[in-house]
Parts: sequence; C-alpha cells; structure tokens
Amino acid sequence: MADLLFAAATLLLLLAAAGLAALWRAGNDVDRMLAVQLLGAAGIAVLLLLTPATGDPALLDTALLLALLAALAACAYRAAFGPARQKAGTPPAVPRP
Amino acid sequence: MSLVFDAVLCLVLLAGALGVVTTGAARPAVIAFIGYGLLLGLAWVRLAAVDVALTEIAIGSGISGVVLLRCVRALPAEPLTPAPNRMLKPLAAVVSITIAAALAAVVLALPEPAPSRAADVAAALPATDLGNPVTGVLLVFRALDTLLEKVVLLLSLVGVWALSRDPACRGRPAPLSPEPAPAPSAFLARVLAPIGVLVGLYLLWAGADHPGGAFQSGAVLAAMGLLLVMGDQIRTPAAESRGLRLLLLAGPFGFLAVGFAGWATAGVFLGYPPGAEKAVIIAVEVAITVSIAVTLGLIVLGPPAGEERP
Amino acid sequence: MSLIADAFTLVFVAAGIAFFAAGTLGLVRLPQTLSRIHALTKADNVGLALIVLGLLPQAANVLEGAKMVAVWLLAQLASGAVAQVMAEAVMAETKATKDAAPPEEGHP
Amino acid sequence: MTGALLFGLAGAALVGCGVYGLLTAPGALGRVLGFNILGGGVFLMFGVVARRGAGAGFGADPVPQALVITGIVVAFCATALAVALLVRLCAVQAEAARGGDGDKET
Repeated sequence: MADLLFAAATLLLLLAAAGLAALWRAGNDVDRMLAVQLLGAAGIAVLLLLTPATGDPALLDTALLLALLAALAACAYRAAFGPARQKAGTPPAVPRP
Repeated sequence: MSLVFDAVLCLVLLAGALGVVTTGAARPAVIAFIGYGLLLGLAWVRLAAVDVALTEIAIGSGISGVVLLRCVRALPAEPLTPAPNRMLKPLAAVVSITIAAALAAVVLALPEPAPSRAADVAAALPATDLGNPVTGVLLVFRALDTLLEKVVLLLSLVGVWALSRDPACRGRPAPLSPEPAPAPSAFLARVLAPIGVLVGLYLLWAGADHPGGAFQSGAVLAAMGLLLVMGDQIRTPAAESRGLRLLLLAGPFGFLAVGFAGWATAGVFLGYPPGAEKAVIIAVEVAITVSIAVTLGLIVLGPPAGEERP
Repeated sequence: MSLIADAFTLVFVAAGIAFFAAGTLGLVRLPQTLSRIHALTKADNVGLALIVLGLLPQAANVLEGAKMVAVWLLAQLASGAVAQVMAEAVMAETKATKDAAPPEEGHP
Repeated sequence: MTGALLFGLAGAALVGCGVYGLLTAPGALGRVLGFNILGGGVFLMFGVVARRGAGAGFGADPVPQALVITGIVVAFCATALAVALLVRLCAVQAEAARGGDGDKET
C-alpha cells in the first residue's frame, strides 16, 4: 500500500512539474504565480499521501501550513503589483481620468 | 518506490533552482524562488525533519516571498548594469560545477557509521519533560544559540529601521500596497487570518511534544499579521509605540533574565530551575514566539516612514 | 476489511489524480489567463477532495481524519479566494496597459 | 539511507546553482536569490547529516536540525536586511537621477 501511495505522490509531482514547465515558458507573470499555486496544491496532496505512506502524523501539520500560506504569496503579488503601481523613479501618481 | 519519489523531487528541486538563477528578469526569478522554497519544504519532510520543513515553508517560502515581491516593486524596470563579459557565464559555470562536484564527493565520502548526538539527546531529554527533541535542543541543550539568534533578529530589525528617512525612527512603515485592498484580499484577511492565528498557536502548543515550536508559530503569526495588513484590516504599527517595543524586547530579554536566574537556581548560565523546567521553558517559548512574530512582521514591513503630518 | 479500505483508497486517489491531470492539462492548453485560473481552481479542488476522501480510511484515528478534512477545507477556501485575487490582478494589469499605454508596463 | 544520499547530491548541486547565480546575476536582487539558494543547499547537506545520524528512536539527529532552523531564520534576517538596503539604494538613485527634488517615500 505504501508503495502505491508513493507512486501516486510521484505522479502528482510529475504532473505539477509538467504544468509548471509549460506555463513558465508560455505565460506572463500572473501565469507563473498560477504555476506556483498549482505546485502548492500538488504539494498539499503529496503531503497528505505521504502521511499514511510514512506513518508520520506530523506531516499533516505541514500540509495544514501549506494550505494556510498558499494565499499569502498571491495576496503579496496583488499588493505589490496593483494598477497604481509606481516605478521607483516616477513621480507620485496622478489620478486617472 | 520511495526512492523514485525522492529522485523526482530532487530533480524538480534542481530545475526550480536553475529556473531562479537563469531567469534574467527580477519578477519571474522571485516567483520561481517561492516555488523553490515550497519544494525544499517537501525535501525536508523526506529527510524526516518535519520541524525544519515547517520553518522552511513558513519563512523560506511564505514570508521571504512577501519581502522579495515587495523589493521587485521598488526596483527600476531595467537594471542599469553593463552587459556582462561574454566569458563570464562559461567561467561561472565551470567554477560552480567544480564546487558542486567537490561537495558531492564529500557527501559520498561521509563516514560510516554516521556520527550522531541522537543518543545523547534521547538520554538527556526526559530531564526536560519535553517530547520533541528539536525543541529540547533549541531551548535547553543549545539555548545559547537560540538566545543569540533572538539578538540577531533584533539587530536586523534595528538595521532595517536605521534605513528610515526619519533619524528618530518614528511613524509607521509604509503600507504593503499603495492602494486600498481589493475585496478578495480583504475577505482572505478577515476569514483566513483568524484560522491562521489558531494554527500558529496550535503549533506553539504542539511544539513541546510534536514537531512545531516557537519559530514555526512565530512565523505563522507574522504571516497572518501581514495578511491582515495586505487586506487593510489593521494598520501598520507605529514604531515609537511603547507596547510594540515591549513586545519586541520581551523574548530576548525574558530569555536573558531566565538565563541569569539560572545561576541562582541551577548554578549555571541558562540553566532552568530544577523541578519547574517545563513551566519555565514554556514561559520562555511563549515570550520568544511573541517577539519572533512581531520582529519578523516588522522586518518585512520595512523602515518607518517618519512622523505623520496631520 | 482492510482490503476493502485499501481498494476504496486506491480508487479515490486515482480519481483525484485524474482530476489533477485534467487541471494541469487545462492550465497548459487553455488560451487565456482567466480561463486557466478557472481550470486550476476547479479541477484541483475536486482532485484534492477526492484524495482526502480516499485517504480517510487510512487515518490512524478520528483526529487525524478531522485534520485531513480541515486541510481540504482550508485549501478550498484559500484557492477560491486566490482565484479571485489573481483574476483581479489580471484585470488590473490589462486595464493599466490599455488606458495608460505605457510600454514599460510590459515586462520581459 | 540511499534516499538521504540523493538529497545530499541535490544539496551539492544546489550550492553549485547558488554560486552560478551569485556570479552571473545581472542585478543585486538576483545575487540575493543566488545566495539564498546556496544557503538552501548547505542546509540540505546538514539535513542529510542529520538523517544519517538517525537513532535512539528519532527519525533524524535533532542537533543538526536545530542548527538548520536557527540558520533559516538568520538567513531570512540577512535577506530582509539586504533587500531593505537595496530598496533604499534604488530610492536614493532615483532621487539623484531626478536632481534631488523628490521627497517621495518608496
């Protein structure tokens, strides 16, 4: 059983890597953030699969943390690159018409 | 089968690291770094170091990501560096491959049987009443390291604050976003942050006997604070506030006070009073968790912007 | 009994992986960022739900099972909100490039 | 045990990647990232030492693990300080380019 769970986790990791590679070359930066989200979701699933496979219940805490912090990067991206984005050298924003 | 999983994980991890260093632009490199931190967390899980995995996911991927994305915003669109020498990349590749090969040889030549302090820790752990050996090492056997690390955290905050335009370091750090938070971010802050605080406190509570502890808990609490700031639910705190400075100093100075008290109670610096070890350790852990959370959050927020003009 | 539980786990985990594969395929094949967000969020949530459901019989005790469900709920909440956040970012960036026409907004 | 060996080799390769990034990165932020990857590789090699030292009922030797946790936090401090310096430097350069008339906070 543990071997099968490991196989499933490997498959998930490969899927995430494939998606990551494809999006990385094709997309813009929002797509790359999406790819990281995909990796996060796959990471949660992998950790859940590894919990019974290794018999260590503490892995669930890691999955919990991953699920919790998945949103942080997206929010930080949005906060850093909003529409009123300022370049370091430009004067303060003028309200758009 | 687990070996196949490890091999795939290692390859993806390496691909991620290569993605970070070979991507020219700043923004994709930082995004790749966030993914790399996540994969490193998985690698730590496979090395049976769940405490480290929790720290890596919370700090190495989560909070570092916020800092780095913020830095990308402040950078000019195209860096003003001259075109590098054409020989640079091949030369750098040769140097790095040589270093990696030497280190790989060292890894292959590690002594067998491996030296280990696990037995010593296992022998001494019952005296501390703790169940988690890593917490035991951090707070008892190598307490001096942890104490000094608290000081490093504090010093790095002092360094960040020293970059303020206000010589007296007053006022609030600039908000993370120049505009009001969009509705989804505000929703996340309102709903996810309370759950996250709960998870942070759980990690602190579980840290005595299971993976978790002050660092992981402090990092999660700091991340939730940042989420609240990004969702416009709380303002960034004013640097001159006495309460804030008390929270910053509670951990290092509380730990130091316990350390000096150790001379009186246990006859040695950083000794814990016999019979009350666990209570004192947990008190120290709570104090340093609070300080770690506040310090990490403030380091991310950056230098205070000077006194507000009404 | 344990054979039935194992079979249940395998079937549901396989189904979950199939959904993950569909989500990844959508992520790769769909032409626009907004539709890619849609594919990612929908498929991955179902995939994770199936995997959690499949692993529930493997949980050592009730608390562990509850924690698995909590992880799923949290991931559900986060991914739903993250989809909104990212969609907002897409809208904001296209708007900014449209009405101010700054070529510097497009990054390499 | 061989799994640990794999991660050890990966750690060595990560150090190589980090050095490469440190040498070739076009901007200061790239060098900070390269340094972090280098650090990650070194920590991973520590993790392998910990894993090999498993015993006495622990999955890995707790002493190197504790050192790595401390190291991750200190590495973060250094990164954040470097980033703060970089942000301030960019602001100063931008002001100088404008002739020092701006008083804008970044």
